[in-house]
Amino acid sequence: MIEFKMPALGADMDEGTLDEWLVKPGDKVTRGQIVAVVETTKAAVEIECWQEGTVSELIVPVGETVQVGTVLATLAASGEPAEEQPRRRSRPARPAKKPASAPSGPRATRTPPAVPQHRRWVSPAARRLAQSLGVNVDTISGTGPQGSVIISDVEQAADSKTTLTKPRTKPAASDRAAQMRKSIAAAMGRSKREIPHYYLVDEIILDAALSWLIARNAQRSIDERVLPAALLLKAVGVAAQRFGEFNGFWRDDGFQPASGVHVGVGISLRGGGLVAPAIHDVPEKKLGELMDDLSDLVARARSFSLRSSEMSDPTITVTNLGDQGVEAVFGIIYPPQVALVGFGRPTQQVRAIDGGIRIVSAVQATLAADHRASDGHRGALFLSAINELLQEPDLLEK
Amino acid sequence: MTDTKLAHELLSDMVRVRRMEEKCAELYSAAKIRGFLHLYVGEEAVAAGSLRALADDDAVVATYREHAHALLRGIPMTSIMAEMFGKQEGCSRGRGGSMHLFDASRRFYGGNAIVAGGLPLAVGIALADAMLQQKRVTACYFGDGAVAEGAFHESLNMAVLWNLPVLFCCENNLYAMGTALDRAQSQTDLTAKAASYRVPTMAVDGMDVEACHTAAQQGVDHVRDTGGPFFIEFRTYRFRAHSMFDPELYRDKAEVEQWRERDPIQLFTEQCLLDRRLSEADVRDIETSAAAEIDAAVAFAEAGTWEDAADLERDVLTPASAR
Amino acid sequence: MKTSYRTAVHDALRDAFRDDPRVVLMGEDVGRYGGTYAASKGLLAEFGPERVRDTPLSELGFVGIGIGAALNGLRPIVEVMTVNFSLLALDQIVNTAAALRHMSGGQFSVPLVVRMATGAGRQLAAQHSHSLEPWYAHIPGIKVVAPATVEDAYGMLGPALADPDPVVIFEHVQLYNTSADVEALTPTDISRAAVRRSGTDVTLVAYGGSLGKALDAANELSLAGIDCEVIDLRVLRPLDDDTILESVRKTHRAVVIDEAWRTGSFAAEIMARVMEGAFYDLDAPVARVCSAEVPIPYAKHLEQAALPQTEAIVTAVQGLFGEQP
Amino acid sequence: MTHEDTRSAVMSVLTTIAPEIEPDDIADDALLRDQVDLDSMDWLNFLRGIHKRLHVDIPEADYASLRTLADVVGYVEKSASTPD
Repeated sequence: MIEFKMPALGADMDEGTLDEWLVKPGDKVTRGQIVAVVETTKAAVEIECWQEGTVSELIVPVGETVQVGTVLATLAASGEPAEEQPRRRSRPARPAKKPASAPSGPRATRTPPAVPQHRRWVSPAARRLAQSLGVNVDTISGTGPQGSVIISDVEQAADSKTTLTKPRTKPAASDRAAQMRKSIAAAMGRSKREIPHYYLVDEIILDAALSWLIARNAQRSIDERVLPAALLLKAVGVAAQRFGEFNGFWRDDGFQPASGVHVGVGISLRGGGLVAPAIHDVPEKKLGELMDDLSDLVARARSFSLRSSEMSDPTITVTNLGDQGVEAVFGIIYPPQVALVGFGRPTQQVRAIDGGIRIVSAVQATLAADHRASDGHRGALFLSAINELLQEPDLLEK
Repeated sequence: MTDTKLAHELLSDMVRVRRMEEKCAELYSAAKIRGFLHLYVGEEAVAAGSLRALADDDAVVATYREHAHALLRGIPMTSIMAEMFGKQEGCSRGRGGSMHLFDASRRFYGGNAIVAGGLPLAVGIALADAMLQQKRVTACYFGDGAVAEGAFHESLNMAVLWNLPVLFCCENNLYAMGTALDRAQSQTDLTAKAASYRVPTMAVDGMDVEACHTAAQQGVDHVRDTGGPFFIEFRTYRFRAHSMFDPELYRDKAEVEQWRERDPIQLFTEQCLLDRRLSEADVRDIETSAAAEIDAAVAFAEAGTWEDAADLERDVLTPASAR
Repeated sequence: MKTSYRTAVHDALRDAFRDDPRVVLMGEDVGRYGGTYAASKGLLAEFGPERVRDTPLSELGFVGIGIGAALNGLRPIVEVMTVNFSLLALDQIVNTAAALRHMSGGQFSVPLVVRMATGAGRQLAAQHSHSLEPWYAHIPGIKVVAPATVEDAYGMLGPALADPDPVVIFEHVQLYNTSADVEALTPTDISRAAVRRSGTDVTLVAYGGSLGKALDAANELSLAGIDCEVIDLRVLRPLDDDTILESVRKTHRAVVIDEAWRTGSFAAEIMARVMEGAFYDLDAPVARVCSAEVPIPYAKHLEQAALPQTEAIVTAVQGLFGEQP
Repeated sequence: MTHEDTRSAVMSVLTTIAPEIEPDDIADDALLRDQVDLDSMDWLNFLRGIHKRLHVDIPEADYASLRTLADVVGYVEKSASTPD
């Protein structure tokens, strides 16, 4: 039996509220399939399941807030028999997000024991009241006729909820901002308490990169144009692949290198707050692909619809505050990661180059790194590698 | 009234009815008139002769074969035709149709499509007249079929019991829809049935308009004089089917033809021409003016308007404003 | 002063006669006999045989005569002995009285009042005991009222007579002997339902002979901590939805009590309207207590078993509550 | 398409990118970046939106000339009047 747990989508996530189940008992789940939506303080996040099997039981009902690590559902691995129970047929199956691979005829007569024979009995008035009070009727016990949930049950639940738990409805915008503030505070506080940061700065001359980009973009329609941000991202990703001690996690008093390079991108949200979801496998992606991913990610982050893997997977983070006009940014590492690369605003500088004086476009690249996992020397080499990559931008194209 | 003038009016009444009914049959085939349509062709002498005997403030209760009665009580042919078209200019605002022509101002209490349904109503109207000391007559028309209904017996009984001013006009056309009188009644002499309630009765040739008129006049006089009821059986015949959708399986064509030889219009026309009460020109004039009246009625009905369906639920109960 | 329902009906008739010379009473044994339920006792002597008319046993005939008389200036009150007998007059009520105004395009109205006894409880068996008033409530063009109290037994007749349209009044046989302390009998209305007892937990909807049972059940339930609101429908047509829905929106529960049979019943109509108008306010399914689906039997214990009883109402109400009231 | 139509289409794209702004608060001749919080990604998405909605492809070289709302609207109108 496989246990599907509430994932930790970031160091600042202690709990999540199950917003929606996208599978039901009896559904086959493939690796990477999105099976649920979880409301976090940052966003409603689509949760993928990384194991294959057949859903046996949905343990946590919609609306319930549970700690990270709580078993949300159980799955029977392929070959493992699910417990026998006549499958109820009266309710039409919820349409699957993806076309079901199962045959369209009568489904296997297998279902987990915990599923009730009928939809939860909730009186119409109780259901309406619950909705307005933000109470999840599935989690409260009914005292009405035949165990139905009635108005007084909802009122009682609402009373205890206001003293014990947070509202379970989707937080309103201001609510969300406050929640996010709190979680950023927790994560960054922990980072500064636990992580011995060191900082390095290097100036990267962008003339080659920018002129290459201008030439590249000039031949393309607006939908194919690439921003310098994507180029910087790619350079960091490729460099991080070479300097593994900056790509991974500090856990249990030791460094765990990550297998892929998933670069977290700091995205500031309109109305305040910040998320840093991952773009997966950056070194393997073509520049155009990366740009598309970046564009998509920003849009989804700002509309609060990220996927769990994007939230939990970053192995290193890039923050780009250049647009805001600052020259350099000294970031705080997002635990349990061990490094953060920052870029400021490209500026025109007078520099002596090859014995002559030239006006160049330059950007301040910074590295904040965890001294437990790496030393300044390696950090300097890492930053230099980024610099060098940006001098030969055509190598970053593919 | 001179003989000539009366003859002219009697013939004119019958012709107007006959031509209107024929036009209705045509318009029914053209789908301008729908629902059930019961025509009076052949029976014109009864309505023409009897209604003439009534005073203006007397009341009439009729059946679903009541176009003639409505017309001859003075409801304009235009509003009768508009009613059959279902237009709101109709005498029942298009809510009634062919079987439910009404006119409160003429004390015309309608076409009642429940066989014998009008009899208790007529007795009640007469009761009110009697109690309110109105010396008015209520003429109640019904067919031979109604005689089989309990309402007939209950009504006659109470009208006599309470001595109420009702003129019962039985239009015996020998068929209750398709059931011949002798297949429905143990006693086919309907005056005998009525007489058992001790109501004075009379039977008259319903194909003879003058006889119908005379009989009705006698009946009305009796009712008005005594304040009690009177019963007349008009022995008549309908030439056309019961309603438009009736293949007439129940009677011989020969029987119909035999009765047609006693067509009341033809009989009366011949009689009047013979005794010179009317000239050929008079007869032509009557036809011409009936045709013109019908043309105008059809045009009026065609030009009529449909009531807004949003007003569907009006006239179910009396609106507060009308109380 | 204690006044009986019977007296209230009688006084209402007497006062109507005194107030309006157009009023006549017609029916079987309304005169010399004094009315089957003695409601018209003494009226013949006071107002004479013209206005208090004993009729032959001709329900169809005299109801139709009542309609004709109403059309032509009188204000007739027609008494039909029981609702079972009124089936003989159903044609005149449905096909003429109710339809005349409409099919004449609004030219005629029928200011007729038909009174009849309804309901069971007196061991009158299957041809004198039924509650067919819902049949009448089905018909557009008439008003249907069911006075359940002494006040209404008196008070509804005046407005019914004043109404330009046909009004059918149903007097439950078990009510004639009931009485109440009433200071003065005055006209009431024939348009609204009445809240006879206010409460917060459940709405009991009843009319006519069932009102008392509903109130008894409410009293009993109050001992168990369930606070019932009791609505007396009073008018079955046109139905006063607002009073019912307003109450259900407050209590979130409803039980309908109707002595008519359950299938195709008036109770079903009330339930449907509650669903339509207050579904999201309901905290439990709407329940009903109706008569068993048998022609009413003669034997007392069987008759009682067939009818809605207070205990059944109590049980139905309790069924709407789970572990806690 | 009238000037007003163009302006409102451009504004509609802008409010999609930056839903927090009040269209009435945007002055035509003030620097757009002073009035709206737009980073380079937002700016690109803004221009992509214009491309999609109004079929005007603005080359990167022209970005610098688009500083105010009036600039953008004017640019769109000019491009629309000259066939591709």
